[in-house]
Amino acid sequence: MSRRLHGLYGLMAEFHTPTEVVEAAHRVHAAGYTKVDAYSPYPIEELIEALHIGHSRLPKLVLVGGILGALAGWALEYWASVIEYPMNIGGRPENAWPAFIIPAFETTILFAAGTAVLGLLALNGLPEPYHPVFNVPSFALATRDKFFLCIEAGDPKFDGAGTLEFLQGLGASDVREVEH
Amino acid sequence: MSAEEIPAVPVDFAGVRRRLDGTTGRRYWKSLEELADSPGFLEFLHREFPEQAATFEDPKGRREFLTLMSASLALAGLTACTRQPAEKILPYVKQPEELVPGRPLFFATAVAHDGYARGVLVESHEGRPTKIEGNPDHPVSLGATDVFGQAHVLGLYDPDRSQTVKFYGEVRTWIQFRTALREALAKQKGTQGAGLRFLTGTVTSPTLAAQMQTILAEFPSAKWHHYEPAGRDNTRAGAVLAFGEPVDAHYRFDQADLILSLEADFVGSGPASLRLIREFARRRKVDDAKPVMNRLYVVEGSPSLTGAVADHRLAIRSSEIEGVARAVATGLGLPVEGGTIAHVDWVAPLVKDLRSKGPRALVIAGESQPPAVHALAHAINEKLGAVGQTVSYTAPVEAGAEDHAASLKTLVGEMRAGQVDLLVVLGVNAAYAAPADLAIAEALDKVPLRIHLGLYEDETAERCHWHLPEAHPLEAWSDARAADGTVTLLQPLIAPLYGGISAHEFLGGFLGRADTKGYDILREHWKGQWPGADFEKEWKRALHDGVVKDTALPSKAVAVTLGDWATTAPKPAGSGLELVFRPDPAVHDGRFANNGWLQELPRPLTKLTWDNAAIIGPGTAQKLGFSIEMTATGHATEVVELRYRNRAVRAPIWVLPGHPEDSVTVHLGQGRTRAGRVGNRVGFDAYALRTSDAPWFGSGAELVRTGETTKLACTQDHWSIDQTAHKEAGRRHVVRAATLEEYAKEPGLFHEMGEDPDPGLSMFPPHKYEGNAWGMAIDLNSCVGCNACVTACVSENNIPVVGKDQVSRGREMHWIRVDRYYQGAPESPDTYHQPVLCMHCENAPCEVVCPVTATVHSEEGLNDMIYNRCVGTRYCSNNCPYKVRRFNFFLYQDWTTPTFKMMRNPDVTVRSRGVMEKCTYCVQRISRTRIDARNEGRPIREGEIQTACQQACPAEAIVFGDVNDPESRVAKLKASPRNYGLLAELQTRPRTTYLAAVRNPNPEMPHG
Amino acid sequence: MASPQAEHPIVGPGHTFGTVTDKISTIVLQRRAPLGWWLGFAAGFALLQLLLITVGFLLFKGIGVWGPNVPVGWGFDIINFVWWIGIGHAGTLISAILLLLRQEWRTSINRFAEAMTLFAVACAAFYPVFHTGRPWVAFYWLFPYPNVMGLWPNFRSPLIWDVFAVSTYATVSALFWFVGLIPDLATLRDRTASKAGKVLYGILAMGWRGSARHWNNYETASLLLAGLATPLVVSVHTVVSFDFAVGQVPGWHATIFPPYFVAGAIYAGFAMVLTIAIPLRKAYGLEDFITMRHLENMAKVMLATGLIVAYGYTMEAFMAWYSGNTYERFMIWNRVFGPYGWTYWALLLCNVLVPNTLWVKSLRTNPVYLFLISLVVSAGMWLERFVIIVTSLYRDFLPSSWGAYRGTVFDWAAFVGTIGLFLTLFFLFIRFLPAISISEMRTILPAAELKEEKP
Amino acid sequence: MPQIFHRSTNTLSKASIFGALFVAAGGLWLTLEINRTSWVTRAHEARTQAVPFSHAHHVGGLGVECRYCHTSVDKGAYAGIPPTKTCMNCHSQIWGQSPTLEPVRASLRTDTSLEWTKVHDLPDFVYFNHSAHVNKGVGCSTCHGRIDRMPFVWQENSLLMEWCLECHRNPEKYLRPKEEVYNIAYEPPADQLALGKDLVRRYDVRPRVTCSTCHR
Repeated sequence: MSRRLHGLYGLMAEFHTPTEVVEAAHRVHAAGYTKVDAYSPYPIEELIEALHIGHSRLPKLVLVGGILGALAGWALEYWASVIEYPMNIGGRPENAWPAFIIPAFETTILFAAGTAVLGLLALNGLPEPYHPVFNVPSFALATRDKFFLCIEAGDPKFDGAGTLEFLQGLGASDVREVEH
Repeated sequence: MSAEEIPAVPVDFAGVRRRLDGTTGRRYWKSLEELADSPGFLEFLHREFPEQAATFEDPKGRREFLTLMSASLALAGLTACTRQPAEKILPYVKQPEELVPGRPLFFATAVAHDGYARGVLVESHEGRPTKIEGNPDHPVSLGATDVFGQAHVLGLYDPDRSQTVKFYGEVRTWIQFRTALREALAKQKGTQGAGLRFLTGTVTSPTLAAQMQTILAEFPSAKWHHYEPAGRDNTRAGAVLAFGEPVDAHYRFDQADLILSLEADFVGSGPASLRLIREFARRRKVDDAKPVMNRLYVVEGSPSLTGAVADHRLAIRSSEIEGVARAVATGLGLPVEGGTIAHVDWVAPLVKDLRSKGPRALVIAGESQPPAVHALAHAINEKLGAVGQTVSYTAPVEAGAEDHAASLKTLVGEMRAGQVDLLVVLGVNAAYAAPADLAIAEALDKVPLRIHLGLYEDETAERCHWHLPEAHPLEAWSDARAADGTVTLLQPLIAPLYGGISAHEFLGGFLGRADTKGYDILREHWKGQWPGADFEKEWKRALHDGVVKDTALPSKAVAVTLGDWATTAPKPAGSGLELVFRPDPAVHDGRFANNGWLQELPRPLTKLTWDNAAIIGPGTAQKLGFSIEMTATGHATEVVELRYRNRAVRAPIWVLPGHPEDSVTVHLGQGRTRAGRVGNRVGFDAYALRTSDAPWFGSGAELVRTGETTKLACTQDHWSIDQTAHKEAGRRHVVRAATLEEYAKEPGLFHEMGEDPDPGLSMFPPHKYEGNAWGMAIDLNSCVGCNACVTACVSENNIPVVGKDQVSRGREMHWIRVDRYYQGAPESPDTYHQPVLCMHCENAPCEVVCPVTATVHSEEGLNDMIYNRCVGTRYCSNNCPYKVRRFNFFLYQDWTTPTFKMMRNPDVTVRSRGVMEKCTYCVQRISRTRIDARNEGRPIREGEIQTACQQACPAEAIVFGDVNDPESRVAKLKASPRNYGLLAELQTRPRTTYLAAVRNPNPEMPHG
Repeated sequence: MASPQAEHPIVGPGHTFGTVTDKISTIVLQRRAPLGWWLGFAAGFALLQLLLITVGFLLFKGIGVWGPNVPVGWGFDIINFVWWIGIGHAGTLISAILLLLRQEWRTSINRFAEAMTLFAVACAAFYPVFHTGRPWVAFYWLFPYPNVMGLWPNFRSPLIWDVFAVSTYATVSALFWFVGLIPDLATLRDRTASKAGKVLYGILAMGWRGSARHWNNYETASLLLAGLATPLVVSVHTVVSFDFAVGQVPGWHATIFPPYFVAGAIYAGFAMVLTIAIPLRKAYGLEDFITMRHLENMAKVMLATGLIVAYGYTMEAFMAWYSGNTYERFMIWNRVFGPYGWTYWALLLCNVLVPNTLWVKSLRTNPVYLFLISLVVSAGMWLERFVIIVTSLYRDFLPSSWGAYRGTVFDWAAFVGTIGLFLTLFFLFIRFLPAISISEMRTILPAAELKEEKP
Repeated sequence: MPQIFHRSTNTLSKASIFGALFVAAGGLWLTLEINRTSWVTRAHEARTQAVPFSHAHHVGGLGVECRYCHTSVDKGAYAGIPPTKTCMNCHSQIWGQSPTLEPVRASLRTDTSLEWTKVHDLPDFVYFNHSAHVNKGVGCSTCHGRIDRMPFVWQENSLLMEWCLECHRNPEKYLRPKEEVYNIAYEPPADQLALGKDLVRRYDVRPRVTCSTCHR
């Protein structure tokens, strides 16, 4: 075992097939581990379920963003053409609401989409260029064809050797310590 | 200032300054500063030297400068945070009493056209004349102007005007000229002036006439010759024929129920046209209360505006008109021979109508018809008892009246015979405009000393030893008579910009009084005219009123004596195509060729700009296989070689509905070679075909195909090219018209012609307009299509000239246009004129689509256009059903020529590149009046605001006012059953509406 | 969808996570680009220079160097704008709508289709700015920003709607595209040999590590963005159609415009996707990923949308006749038989006649033929906009002001120039970013199927 | 796989994204404010003149009334710059030989205009009319400030469109009795609003904010 600079982040198990990692995830969860995360080159719903991650909070955020957008757009139009500088344009009323619908609609989409992306980053804690898991040399393959499962040292049930065995018992092709 | 002070190169700063403290005493500040400081100004000076003129004639150099300028403007626009450069203010040293900076002053004077005066009021901003209006107190103008009157403003500031004394094209000083003249005159003294000849155009100036008499007294053997290219020889000869003496006939259209015009185009030409149009139009303002109006018959050999407003128009070759005239005379029981039977179905009912109207009828003959026809007209009028009713006679207004053609012929003969030693040409461009058969050019070369005084260094100046710059009518003191003899004193609005002198000052040199100013010469003359009277009082009043009171000539009794001309039939017209000459409707006899406003003016009927053409009828075109195709870069047509009496010119073909067959019309005045940068090489020179014996028409012309095609700039597509447009115009009831009968029977018939939806038919409640609500009504029955409104608008609103290429691409900038529509067969259509300007729609389609609110409504219902906010998406123009919006595709305004800066109306923004513009209902005039009224705490009076187009209109066809005031004229007109909104079915609710046209045909007459 | 898959699989046989990853990423990571790329890029770049020259001249001289006049205030400028915007739509459609419809076959084409959208929008956006008389103020006055004049845009104007719609569309497409790229950027980060590459792709990947938690939010985000992009893309071309439909020019003022414009947009877009996909798969040997099934499906979409467009033409003519409105009737008559009638016939040929040959399967599955047809349709859609804009404007209400129109050499230069801009951007894209979404490709590999789990 | 980035980049990158939003907003606000600065509007920037004419001295010191020189302020669009003659009315008697006044005498002698630098310089597309304002109770000092305290005149206000609109929209805030219009030292009363409303009614003040009021 190599010298630890910042202490142990956790233990990382490597798998070859999606089936194995999903299976492993079930077992880890069954074993009561909570601070667990799995890494895969593409989204695997079963894996997410297996880890009991639960539904994303993003939709609610986006809904709020959308509503804000609609209000902002409409408010701008109404304020500019009715309150700030009302004008007689082609004999139309100052509050030409049918015309105002369109820009308001666009701002709705804009704000909602903006919230979706920023929300995604926020919820995932991205950008996060530095992360302990990158210390695992083979982790580069997590974005190619390998699957990883990591139990963090912070997990209450975590004990170095025991967990190591446990992981090896899950049919991982390899298990390594992840440095902080 | 005396002549010595005038520097050889006159437009230097000091010179301008000094001159500006001259007689008029008014000086403008800002522009003067720019005039002096602008770097463009010096190069402008240099360019003005003829040797560099060539380089400048290629507009490239200037264009580049402009575009550079606009590019820098672009950068200026790029960032909002740009600081304005510091500007200077130059106050007066001694401010004139009457002047309030920013408030224009109006001065009464006159501009002469073919020698005859038209009274005008000139608007002056801090000493810069910027606009010409008619003088309401003037008997011929009556407050109206024509296109030429308006265009004199541009003429005044024309940078191409002659600026220096020249000898063999070399710059000389006035002193040098004086010396030369003194020597020449000394020689002449010995021979009583046997070799001295003067050549002028038509002269009505009492002072000038008096000066000439004195000179001729000094030099008894000297001779004074006249030549007016579009003069009145036939009219004069006709009078002599009929009465034995040259009298002028004066018509009273207001008294006439019936007018028969034998090719007399009183709308388009003639010294009294403004007055005649006014009187004619007044008799056509029908309303359902009293549906009565006059009736106009026209027989003509070439389509004219008069023919276009006629109730009956007979289009036959000019040579056949005499036959008709004789037939009418015979029909009325005059012992006249040679009447034609060809058009009996037309003549018979006409004669009947003439008889029934008797003294309230009137026959007028056109200058283009031979003397006999004029004599016949006089005879018929006498027979009808019209004399004293609808026509009266006076001694000729023209000074030294004689036959110009003959006069010029004699002169040329003498020149050729070497009998002329000293030829003095005053203004006339004889070298260009003389009949071709006189070959005046080489005759001139035989004269040892030739002196030319003129506004331009033109073709004649080129052939004279000495050329002297003449002062513009707005720069000099003079006087002139109007058609009825009324004298107007011409006062200068500004000291000569280019150091010219007036004819009076010039002639002074022949009496050893070279230093006497025009002002003194004029006063001297009139001191003599008003013996006893308090001269200063008379003088002031004359200047103030713009007319010298009771100077109209007294009418005199004359009797027609029927001579051989009546009893001998005319010799039949020769075979082949008939060639008809007419002065160009815009550049006239060529003197306005360098006037961009006029060159770009769509000619009435043809709607051609920047060109003249060989105009033929549809039938002839079909027979010869000519066709015209509209392209995105102009109207493509064939160039033919027009051969006539062993002479030939190359001319583009144009097809005009209603043009008689087997006849070709060409317009004089184009094809100039020394007109200036604008007028050179525009069109072809029709004088090259004109002969002294047949000034207006002659037979034996042929059109020889060349297979070559060219493109003309026409502003309105032509239905003889495009039948579709014709059909659609009818289907869409763009112009609504009916006969008097129909109208009397069913006044509401015009409303059936197109739907007029109820304002309530809108998703939104209609907008309420409190206070003044400006609107306009245009009477299609009065409009004669003379284009005066167009030039007036150009002058008032600083509208740029864009040139032939841009017009060809559909980018002309006129805010008001006169649309021309035809009804009926191409051979003999009814013609209607429809002035179209911004309709100021209450539901303006343009406003809704503008992304930046650059066009919105004012509380008075004006459709405001804010240039400085416009980004130029052109969506408004696309969405405007009337297509009245104009776009600055390039930097059209000439920003480099200093004099043009002086010319512009300071109350109207000068538009830059990339912005939309359009008619504003002359909002600057509205604002000025509103502010005055509000300052005085009173409402704006009815008629207090006149738009430029309305003010210029001789026919009073345009009425502007407050539609919220039921008593206003405009509101009353809009209540008329003739009132309709153009494309009203689109629910645009236009503020500008039209009064449908009513024609008054003779029920017994075959159509046409 | 077992049967069509058997016939034309959406991914070639024998591929594993590794092969897919390597195959696609090497296109980007290979040291030197193939000669073909250089040629294509050079061509595009040359045309781009033409665009820059034209713009320079335009700014120097004025908009008059282009063909517009009164009455034809818009010409090539707006034609090209609508044309490009339309092309853009297919990208969003493929990535958003087909995602919602769970059309797996889209995975291999959506990446570059989205890129196409972005670049097309960039080309389109060029015109509204530079067709104005004063671009130097237009480019910011059109936006609602606080200013010392106390003035605001006119929200009633369709052009302002355009500003909102197009800028929103550009932004959202870019975000959507970028989100899709994140996992692949991570792949590139981890696979590239160069240090610079690692840093560059590293920054862009923002530390993506494929965590299940992240995938969870990521999948939701994609769905949400797709859900938002779908109404957006429909709204954008609807708004573009309003530029005309809201005007009262005969030939513009029609309620059929929105649906018929949207269909037309998709039509043109898929044509462009084919124009790009067919050479691309050949050049980089991607036949295994962009299979005949993709081509055929796209052909089918074109056929369908083409028919909708044809219906649009019919309705225009029918309503003109049925309305009894003299202006409308003349407008159609004039389109068909007027001076510019040939454009209308050419349009029918390109957009209605030729595409109907796609009913024939053998043609539908012939890449060369599809490529040619895609070009024909692009031309046809350009003509459609010419017909709508020019042949409506040049003869409107008052016969006195009828005119004519012709594009100038600078109009053509600008058009070709924007094509150059498009090509330049596109070649840069396939050089530096994966043209096919690797992470999504992995999901459709047989290996991604989970084996039976033990209870 | 070695780490590419240092730990600190995590915070840095997060900050940068949200920072970007604030920078954008700040930039917009800045551009707006720059246009209001006197650097752009040239407000409060005394212009040097060919003749060191001091309003402070003539108006403040000697109490010369505005219209003595600016004769057309109540008649026309322009207030009017006095002709040299006006200066000489007094200065032929007093300070007749003062060297500072040489340019003025020269002007009269050589009959050439004095050259003043424009202080209140509106764009060419803006049409302002003095008479319309002074005749409706808008005082000189309302726009021009305390001229009587300016040795060299400067532009007191921004002359931005928003500035014009402010008064055109709420005239009652600024109007004064007509007889006070030329009172350069006028101080608005405490109950300005009440007074203003009353004046608006009495003088029938109807300020317009539609475009053609100033742009044509």
